[in-house]
Amino acid sequence: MNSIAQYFTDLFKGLSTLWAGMRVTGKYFFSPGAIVTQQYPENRKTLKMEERFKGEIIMPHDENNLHACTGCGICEINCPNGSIEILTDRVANAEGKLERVIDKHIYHLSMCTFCGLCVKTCPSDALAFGQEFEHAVFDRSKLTKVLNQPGSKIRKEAK
Amino acid sequence: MMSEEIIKDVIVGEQEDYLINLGPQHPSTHGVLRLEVCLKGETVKYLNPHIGYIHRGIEKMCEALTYQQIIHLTDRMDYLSAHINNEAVSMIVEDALQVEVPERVKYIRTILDELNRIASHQLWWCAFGMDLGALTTFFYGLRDREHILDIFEESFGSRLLHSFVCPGGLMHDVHPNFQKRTKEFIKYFRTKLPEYDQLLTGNIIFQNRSKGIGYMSRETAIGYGVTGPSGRGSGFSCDVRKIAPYGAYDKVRFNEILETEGDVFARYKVRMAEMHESLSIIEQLIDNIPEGDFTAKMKPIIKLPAGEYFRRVETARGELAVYVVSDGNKTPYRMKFRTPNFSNLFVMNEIASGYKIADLIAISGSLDLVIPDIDR
Amino acid sequence: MSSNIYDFSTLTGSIHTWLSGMMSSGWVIFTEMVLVGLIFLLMYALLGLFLVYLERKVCAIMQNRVGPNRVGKWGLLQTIADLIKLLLKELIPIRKSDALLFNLAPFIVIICSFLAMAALPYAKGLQAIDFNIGVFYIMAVSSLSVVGILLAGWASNSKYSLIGAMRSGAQIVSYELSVGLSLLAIVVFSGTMQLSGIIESQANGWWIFKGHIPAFISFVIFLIASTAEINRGPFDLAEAESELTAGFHTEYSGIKFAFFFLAEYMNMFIVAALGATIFLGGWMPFHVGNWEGFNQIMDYIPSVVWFFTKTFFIILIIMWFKWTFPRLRIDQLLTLEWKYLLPISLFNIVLIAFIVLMGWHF
Amino acid sequence: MLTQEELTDIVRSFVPESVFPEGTQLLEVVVPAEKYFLLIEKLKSDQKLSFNYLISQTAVDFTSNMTVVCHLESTEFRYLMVVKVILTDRENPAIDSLTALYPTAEYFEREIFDLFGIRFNNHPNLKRLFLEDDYGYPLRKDFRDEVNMIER
Amino acid sequence: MTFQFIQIFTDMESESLILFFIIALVLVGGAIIFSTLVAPNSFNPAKSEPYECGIPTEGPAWIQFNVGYYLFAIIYLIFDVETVFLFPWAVVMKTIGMRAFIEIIIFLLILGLGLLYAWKKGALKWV
Repeated sequence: MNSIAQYFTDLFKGLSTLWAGMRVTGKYFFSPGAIVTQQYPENRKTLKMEERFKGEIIMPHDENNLHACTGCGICEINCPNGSIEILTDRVANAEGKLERVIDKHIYHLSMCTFCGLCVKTCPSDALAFGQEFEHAVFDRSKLTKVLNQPGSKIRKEAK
Repeated sequence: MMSEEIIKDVIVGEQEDYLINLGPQHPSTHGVLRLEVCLKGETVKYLNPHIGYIHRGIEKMCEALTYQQIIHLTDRMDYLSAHINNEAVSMIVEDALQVEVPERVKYIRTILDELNRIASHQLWWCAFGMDLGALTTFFYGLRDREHILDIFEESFGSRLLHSFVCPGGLMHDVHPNFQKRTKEFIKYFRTKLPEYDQLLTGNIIFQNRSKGIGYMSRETAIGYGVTGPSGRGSGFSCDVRKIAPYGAYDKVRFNEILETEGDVFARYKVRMAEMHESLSIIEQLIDNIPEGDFTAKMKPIIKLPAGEYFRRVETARGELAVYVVSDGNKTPYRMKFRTPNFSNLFVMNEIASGYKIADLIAISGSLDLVIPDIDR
Repeated sequence: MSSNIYDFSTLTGSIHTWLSGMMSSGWVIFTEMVLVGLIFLLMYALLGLFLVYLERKVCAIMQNRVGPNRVGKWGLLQTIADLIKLLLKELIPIRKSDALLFNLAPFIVIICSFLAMAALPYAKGLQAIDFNIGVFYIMAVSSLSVVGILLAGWASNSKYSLIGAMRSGAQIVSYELSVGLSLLAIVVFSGTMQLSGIIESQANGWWIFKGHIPAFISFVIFLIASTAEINRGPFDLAEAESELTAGFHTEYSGIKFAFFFLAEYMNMFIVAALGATIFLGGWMPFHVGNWEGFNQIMDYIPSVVWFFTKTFFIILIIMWFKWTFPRLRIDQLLTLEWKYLLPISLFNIVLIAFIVLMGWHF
Repeated sequence: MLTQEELTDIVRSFVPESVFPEGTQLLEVVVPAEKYFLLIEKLKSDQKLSFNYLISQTAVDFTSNMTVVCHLESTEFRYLMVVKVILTDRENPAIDSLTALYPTAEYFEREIFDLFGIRFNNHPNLKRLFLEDDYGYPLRKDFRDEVNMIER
Repeated sequence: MTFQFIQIFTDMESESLILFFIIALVLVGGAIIFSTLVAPNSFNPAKSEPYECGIPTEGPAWIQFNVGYYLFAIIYLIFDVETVFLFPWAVVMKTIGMRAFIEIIIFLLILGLGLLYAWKKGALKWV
């Protein structure tokens, strides 16, 4: 007799737990306001990435096309994956002395793991993280970027 | 309902073995793991894990990188507790150089550890539900995990692999909103956790699928080195946060969750309780973050004194031990990661043979394996 | 029957007389056959596509997602796009598979669901074949689809498929009993197996209300058992995604896979329609005893709307099951059937027979 | 709780040849290869110690020798100990397997065999774990892979 | 009262099933033929391997499979035949009344005892 009572209590307890689960999904079924999906390509206009978002590495240039990179190569040394290559030139400055300037600051996005060591270690704060995250391209070679803009020069800080 | 004793008949007969491969391309192996399973009918006779599909040789790579650079590799071992892995390497460097990190750093690291642990357990919960066929859990788990990832993104700029910890402290300070958003998250998640219980924990089908399945005794757990929630489900007290407190764990009160049943449901219960426990740890710390520097003074080039160093931390899956042999250079001479999943995986044959193939999926789900952590 | 405004038999009758006036009787039969064939073909395809779409939307909303929303307004054309994609996919022959059985399996599952569709009453006067053993017939043909599944699993020469097929064999075979016994309950009440007769007997109230608690128990058992019989979650062991990748249809590709997929959804429609017909009155409007006014208003809603509303209500419940529960294990599945559903439904039959004997039902 | 000195005394009573290096982070003991299994068996079975948890087992290639390093913990008393064995034969290093004592050692040892080429006697299933059979032993310092390795 | 869609089928309903049989054949056959015509077709030995998670299969799939299903099939057979007997009874239950009720009680009692026997014997346990 006891086992029969057990049989039915088990049955009803089981059914009630099932109903508890169905209540949760049922609740969400009738509250479409709980939908959390973001409509990605449509919300491009309003989509604002976080200020610190690590999308890619950029070299900020000011309105006079000046950047802060001295070409010291510390970022190149610090990068664990070898995704930064710096080609430097020696150019005579106003006083006639040869000075090192960057020719190309090459950044291989395909190799970058966004560890942030280059940005952190840069002594002249020439590098920063950009918010751009749509990096998909059809050709892998397009992921190799030159960070300094053509014709840009190093910013001479007033010392 | 349907409670029935487990039929554990491992009959090694003359019959032909029915060998079947689960993985590397299988929906339930959570990565490229291959389980070679021998079946008798639906019952697992034995299984044989094959790994190495994503072996990247992280230990070898470490030998060529400086300690700051190693951090970003540890992210990629157990990617679900990336922050905790980072902390292990940072602490071993701090130990070796005898650098005292600021209190603020300790607090923030501990909070992030626990947030990371919750995020990892959430992902485990939803994937575990999906392994058992409850597909909706996956989306509820991910929905709530998103809140943590948003906090991470705001502070570190990345959501999953945030090499945020560096030897001596943090890469930069947390975002000013960090405290506010974390508190919001705690409040939000406290309302969602009962839903998890209604949907899955209490469910009679789920309980029948998990109770009494994949029994692992305490001796088995210790012998195989099964740590973390999986080991604690068998009564193996192995919480490094308790044994050897690091960070701010000595300043908070929390319980080490221990269950003694040793089955899938016990491991499930440990993880669910750990989420509650982590919330309470964060709650104790979040309002008391001291002001101060976010990093200790470190030299730009870190050279560890020659010698051997050993450090353990508790990741979301168990004990991560880092063993470094330094010869005084800026790169380690030998770096060994004792990763939790490596040991957790190989207990599978012991605890899964004799159960059904459907139970095998439940068992592998309950061990919460992350395959890159095994392969390294 | 107070109103005949939506009786489809007048429409079909007038078509018949119109056609008879134009051509000889042989041609009339031929034309009508072609017409019926086209209509059913179209309905089958459209219903299947709509059900797939519905499933996606329902599960999406339950999971706090939007679901398909790219192809067409609200993603309405998504399933059509999928169909086109599946049509254009390569049909991969599997090495060492039993080619004849492998190709035969999709035919069998589709034929079974088609034959079952033939006997469903969609609206007043809209039923292709009205068997006097309608309930029995639908049960028989719908359970034949297990043959297709077994063939598919066996012929694929894949281990996952074989396990899936074996599982579904045990499962469908077991749950057939419960489906049969739960339908039997209403047959006892109405005293006929003809679907039109059963609907007629519900003119003054549906059996789920008229039959007291035993009819409700039957309904619940029917829901559970038929969910199991059509291989849907939480009873989807035959395809158990996380264990057997895709179970019996692992090796099928392109349009052949699409037919298994379609048949699964159409079987869901068939059991839901059968449940609606037997327990919820089919196309019969909602009538309450002798509230004449209320019944009159209800009669103004077309019978076809009633039928599809009830059917989709049951379909929603079946979907709700799937998107809430974890999957059962094979031994638990059989325990549920043999130790719970079967004894309860056997007892239920006795109870119903007693109620009928005493004339306690309305 | 036993102190460091008492622990060393106990270990010395098990294996008199054992050497205790100075200035290490954890208690370390270096034993000859032939006494290695014996020592660990005693460490595990001794009631006062019961080192029943093998945290990690690994190897280091010191170019002149190969060292096998075991980190042991006693889950009861929370002692930590490092047991080291120095294998001077780099061509054909071999050592006893701990699989009989700790099941987890089976896989640690397979990993060591895979990456260092150290053979373990009495191992039930000594096959490569991650890599292919004809691959070299990558964690040895003299390992060279012309194709995939970039020297910096 | 008949609700036949096609009036002509009123007195030959089972024959009209052939129509539905043919529709189904046309649907599946037509779609498959269409698909073979338009779909790409390329040969690749790896493609036609049976799926086993990307690993070559070991041993045949067609072996004697240990079936716990077997016992269930036998029990099912017994019960299904009994259920078929129940259907004619169900139709006439209302008209015959008491006698049918008593008879079915005896019938179901035997059936129930059979189930109980199988249960106690452990035939309902998965092996």
